[in-house]
Amino acid sequence: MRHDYVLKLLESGERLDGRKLDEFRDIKIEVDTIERAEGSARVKIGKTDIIVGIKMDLGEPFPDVPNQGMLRTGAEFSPIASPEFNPGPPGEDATELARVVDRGIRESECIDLEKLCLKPGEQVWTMFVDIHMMNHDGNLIDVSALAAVAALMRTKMPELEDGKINREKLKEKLPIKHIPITVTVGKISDKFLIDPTKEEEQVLDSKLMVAVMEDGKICAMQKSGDQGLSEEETSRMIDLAIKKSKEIRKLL
Amino acid sequence: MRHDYVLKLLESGERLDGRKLDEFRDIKIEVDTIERAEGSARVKIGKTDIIVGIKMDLGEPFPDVPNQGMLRTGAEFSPIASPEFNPGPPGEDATELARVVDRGIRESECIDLEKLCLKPGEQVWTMFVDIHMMNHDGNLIDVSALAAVAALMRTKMPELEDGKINREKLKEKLPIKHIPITVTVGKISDKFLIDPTKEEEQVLDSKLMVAVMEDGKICAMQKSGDQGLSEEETSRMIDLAIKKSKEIRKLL
Amino acid sequence: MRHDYVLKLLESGERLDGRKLDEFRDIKIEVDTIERAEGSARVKIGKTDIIVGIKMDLGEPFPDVPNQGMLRTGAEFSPIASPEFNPGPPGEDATELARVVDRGIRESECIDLEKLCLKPGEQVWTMFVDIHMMNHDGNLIDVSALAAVAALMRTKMPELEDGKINREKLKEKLPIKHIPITVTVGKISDKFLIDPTKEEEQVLDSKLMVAVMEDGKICAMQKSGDQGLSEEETSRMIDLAIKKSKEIRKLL
Amino acid sequence: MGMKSKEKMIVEGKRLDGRTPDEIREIEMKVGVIPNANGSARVSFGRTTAVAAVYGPRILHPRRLQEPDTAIIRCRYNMAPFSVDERIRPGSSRREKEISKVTRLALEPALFLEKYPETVIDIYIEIIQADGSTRVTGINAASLALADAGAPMRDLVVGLAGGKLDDTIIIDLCGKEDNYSVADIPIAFLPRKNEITLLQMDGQLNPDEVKTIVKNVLNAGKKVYEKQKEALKKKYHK
Amino acid sequence: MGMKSKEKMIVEGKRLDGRTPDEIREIEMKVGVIPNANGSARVSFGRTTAVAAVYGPRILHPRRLQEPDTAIIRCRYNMAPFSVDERIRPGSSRREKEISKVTRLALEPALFLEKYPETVIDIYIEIIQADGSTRVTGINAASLALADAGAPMRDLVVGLAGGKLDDTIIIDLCGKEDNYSVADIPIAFLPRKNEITLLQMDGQLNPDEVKTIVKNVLNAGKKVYEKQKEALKKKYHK
Amino acid sequence: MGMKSKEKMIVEGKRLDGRTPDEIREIEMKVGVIPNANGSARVSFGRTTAVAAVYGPRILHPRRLQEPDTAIIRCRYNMAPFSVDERIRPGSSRREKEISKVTRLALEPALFLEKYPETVIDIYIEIIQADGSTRVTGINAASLALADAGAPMRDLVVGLAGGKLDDTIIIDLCGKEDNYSVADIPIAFLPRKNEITLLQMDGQLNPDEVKTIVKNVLNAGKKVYEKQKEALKKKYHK
Repeated sequence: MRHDYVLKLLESGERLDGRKLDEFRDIKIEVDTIERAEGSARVKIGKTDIIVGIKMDLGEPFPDVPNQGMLRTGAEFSPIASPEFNPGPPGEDATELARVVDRGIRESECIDLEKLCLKPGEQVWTMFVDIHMMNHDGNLIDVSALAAVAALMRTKMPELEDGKINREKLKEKLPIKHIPITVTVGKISDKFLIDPTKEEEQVLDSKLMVAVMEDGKICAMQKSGDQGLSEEETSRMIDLAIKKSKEIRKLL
Repeated sequence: MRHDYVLKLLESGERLDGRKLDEFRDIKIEVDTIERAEGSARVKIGKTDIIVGIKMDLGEPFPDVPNQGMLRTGAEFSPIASPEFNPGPPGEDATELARVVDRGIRESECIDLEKLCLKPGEQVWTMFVDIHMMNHDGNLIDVSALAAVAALMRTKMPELEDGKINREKLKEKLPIKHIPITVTVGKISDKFLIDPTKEEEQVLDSKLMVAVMEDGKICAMQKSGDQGLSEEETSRMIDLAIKKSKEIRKLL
Repeated sequence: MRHDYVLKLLESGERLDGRKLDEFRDIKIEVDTIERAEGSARVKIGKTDIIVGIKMDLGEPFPDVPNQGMLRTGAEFSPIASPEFNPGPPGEDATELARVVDRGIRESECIDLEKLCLKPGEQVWTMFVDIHMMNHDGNLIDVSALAAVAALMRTKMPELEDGKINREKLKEKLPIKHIPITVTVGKISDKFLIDPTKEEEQVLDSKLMVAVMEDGKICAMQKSGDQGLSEEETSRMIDLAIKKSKEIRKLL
Repeated sequence: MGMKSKEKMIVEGKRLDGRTPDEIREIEMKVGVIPNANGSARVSFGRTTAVAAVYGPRILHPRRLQEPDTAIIRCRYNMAPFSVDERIRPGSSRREKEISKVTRLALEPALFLEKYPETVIDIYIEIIQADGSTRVTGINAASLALADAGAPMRDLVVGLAGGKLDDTIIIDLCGKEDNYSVADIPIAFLPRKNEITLLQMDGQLNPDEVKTIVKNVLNAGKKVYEKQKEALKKKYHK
Repeated sequence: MGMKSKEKMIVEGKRLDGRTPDEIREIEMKVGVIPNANGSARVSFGRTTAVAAVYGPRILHPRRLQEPDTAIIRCRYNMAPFSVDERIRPGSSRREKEISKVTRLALEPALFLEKYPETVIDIYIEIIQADGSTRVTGINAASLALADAGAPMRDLVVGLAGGKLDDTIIIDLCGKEDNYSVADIPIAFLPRKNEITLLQMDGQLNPDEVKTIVKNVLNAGKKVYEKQKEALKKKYHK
Repeated sequence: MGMKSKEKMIVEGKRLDGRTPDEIREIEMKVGVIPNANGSARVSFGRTTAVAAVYGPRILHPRRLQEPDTAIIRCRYNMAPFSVDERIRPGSSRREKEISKVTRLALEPALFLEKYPETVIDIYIEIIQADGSTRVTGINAASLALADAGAPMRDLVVGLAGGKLDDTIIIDLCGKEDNYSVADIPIAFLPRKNEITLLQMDGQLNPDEVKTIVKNVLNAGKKVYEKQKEALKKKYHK
């Protein structure tokens, strides 16, 4: 019943919470929420609430890029965040979330990985980006991606003393080159909308996640949902995502 | 019904597909099917269809044999191959298959492992023999063992450049010393048969897998099935396996 | 019915097997039961029967204690020991058992870990204490802890030859400094008892495990059971545990 | 992506393997390759080979997972251990999990799932050999396997990747091109109505480039569609 | 424990962070922090922060796990990967498994579980940031989350650790104090009747010291109890 | 196997431990060693010790795994972590999985499983100490445990290994002999009808040698059979 009502509203261009179709819910960005992490941010968009913490560690580089630091992004659908989530290893959706956020950071060349090399082929910095969900009310990818970028921007690298990490001394910031902003556009019938709630997500036909750079270039995309898109719809969704990414960018 | 019919036929010495009891189905051996592997072979016996791919890598030797290369054989009952197979880690039967094929290769001293030592105690070649099932219609062990040997015979070792593997340059062949051929003999009532189909396997009393070397020596055996064998039956099954192994050997 | 009967008996200060509330069942300690282990003991208290085996190996120390040997305690609720146990990775109870036994050994400073350092920061001895259950009839923690200590007291370290372990030559004993004895006190209504059988454990309100050193100091505690304890009850249970630990200590 | 080549990858309009920018590698497609399956196919684009098998529809157990008004699709994309240079350890990686999901979503819009309530249709894709564009090759194989199984379908599903290499828009990236490309866009679509059911992107492109690549892939995909139909015809006319 | 400090940890009656031996760190408590949960709370003791959520009572599946005369409690204590210096790999460690069990046993005596037969109540505790005393902080958060969920309770459950540092009995150990303490005793109890529901100990103490610490914690815990009641009041009076 | 000894392993007709080629190590067998089990036994051949317990027949859950006309056997062969030189990590290795399977097949022909439809009989074998011939020692223990449990049996199952060391045919290989042997043939059989139910081989032998070893093992196994019967008698006559 509720499902049908939400559907009908959206088809007529309205939303349960009174927003316009292309309007975000309230966005709150808190940084340095986790003092013990090298970087952290908590982002709330509406009732969706996500913390990202960054830990820096030393590691051996991948053999094919011996002079680059490493990025490892993890996401858990923590069971505190939603009655549908269960404890256990990440499922398909949590894996996709982590990989899509990772892709936005990686493909935008957000971090100058070459500056994170300590000894080529032997030792580089590894950044662990961990996405921790506090409450799930839709649009997990946009919120997670925003929290990840906000946390990376605040991350300070611990000092090395005799080759060992001293986390009580954090000094230099991470070498940030670019800032990707991810906006997911949903489609229902002939309408496009952004920032869907969990209820709205259940009635969408399809979604397109678009990660956008400062200069308007796209650096990652991911279609989702169980209906197809026409070429023209795809174009319009990309354009809307780019436009809305500029609004979000101002908040950082 | 079908089950009873297959059973009755076999007890009277006949087979559903018209073969004699000691006759193999059509055998097709294709080599170098996987260009990206260092060695590969695809063997079809009847409708059973198996690919084996060989990958060469560097590793640290086992402490008790510091001057020998390593052999690692894996088998997955891929769910594409049969409606009874499910995704997931290898079960009892897949584990047994991998270990029995491994044993045939290892005990026959098929490969001169000492020639695969690069630096005693520190670095040796590791051969990964992966058995990949395409279609299961019985007699998985014989088909897998044949594909493994055919693939090893064609395997070329990648060159080492500055201690790193260059897989674009494959030159030297693996040092092959012996070729084991595995023949499984099935028993039903007082009849012996070879190369059973999946349907036939379901009605067999027991099976004896025998791996045979060029000179007629036996290098591995494994009894299977839920009925016992007398000493005399065992002898006859060994003799039949040795005899049939000679036919197969000619195909390599 | 049986459950209610056991309960009523205990509430009136009696036990099914005629023991007094503060009386242990028969205790048998057998040492060196596993010739191939570096140390071993089998302890039976009543029908509870547990083997602990000690294996010594080389390892890299933890970075925060670079000059100390390592202790690793594992417990499996082996399915041979009870109809309720199933094969599989250790559950909550087996994990707790291992950790509580480990804590008693560790916190009492039972072993002089600094004497097990071979090269600070690089190589130390690791002791694997494995608790193997043969039959479960209650009081698993006390029996396991006793077997662990008895096994450690008999453990001989293998000789090192060219940096490699030679297990055929066992000479020096482990450097034992202290001997913790663990006694678990159960409570039901206003009664305290020790060494409960499996049947008795099912009707207990709560339990307090106390590990006691030679000088009467306490080195570990763990409350269990689904009822609370008053401050005064806690005191009395601690006192009883200390008193009974002296009896057990004489058996070693 | 991420790796930069010191040399040009496209010289005088020709790619490493001699192809023009809008040229697809040699395609081989065959249906009915796995006798045990309800439907199956093998598809190669150059050295990339995928085999797909469909089992079902069959009753789903345990029952509480059944849907009363539709069939459920389960999809597994798996790389054979020997399909690439460095042997892959068995067991689903995070990459394989993600591709399994997007592949399922790429195929579902083509199927009339409501015809088989309470059942499951299992789609297994094995990448036997990998040289770029593996997920779209897998989708082509799965599309044919579904058709071979007689599943009622709105249309076949065509998979094809586009991208940008040096300054050139190309299609059907091979492994090396994938490594050194500026961007890679794997796409799946139902050709009859040009409905896009899979769209991913890695790399950096301005929006017009993205749109051009999408258009190019939809066009070039028609050839893949013809190959699929041919392969199905061959099955019935031999 | 086990590590020995070369320096005194308590100098002139003051601890590292300036506290007196019987002083608790700054406490923050808030209920209703997770909109999706039936009850939730966030609790901080200094830099240690726990968030707890309660889901349920809800019918337990599969049915053979149901108890005909009582609800079942499931409890998961989990450390966020970024909560400590060295990143924690996801997945339950042995330590987390043990703490999940003792936490469940610490909470059960406070609940009238027989009111919800055949159901399960899930309690999830996340340690967002760790600086000592995490298990008792988690218990405080879980206690508030249960009350926030409207679970019928005999009393709230208060968690607080006591211990010995140098020669001094202290309460509410922070991370560094935990590392260098002579002994650490985490305790949980129902304050109305002073019923102890969690009691663990690491270190070396004579019995009188143990008894003193237990007494001190039960006393000091009253302040934590007041804070819990305040946090619950705030929920209804704002 | 695979390892070559520089020295002779058999000198003047005597093996390392002083045995003659056809001599079995000291055998100890005892039934009823695990009070909780429906049946149990401990068997030692020299320093190799196996303990087996049988639980069941008991109703199998979940129901869809039940067989309407027969009991199901589940068998787990497990090595204790301290049973060998290098500590074994808990969890089934591939070797243990294979041995669990062949052990089950070795025992099944002795049982009248059709007497207990819809049930499961669990056989757990623990190798407490390992010095060669562990799987056959485990089979002897399981055979006694089944008899001790009162399972209706056609016959007991006897396990014994044969092999070739230097140029000599031997039986009951200890650990070191196993490592340096030319070949090793573990066998299980029902002695009354000489029915072979387990037969494996590692190493290199010509067919006549194989047949000789099988014959020798069936003969020498009669002594093991007598020991089993004695152990069972002792249970009832003490």
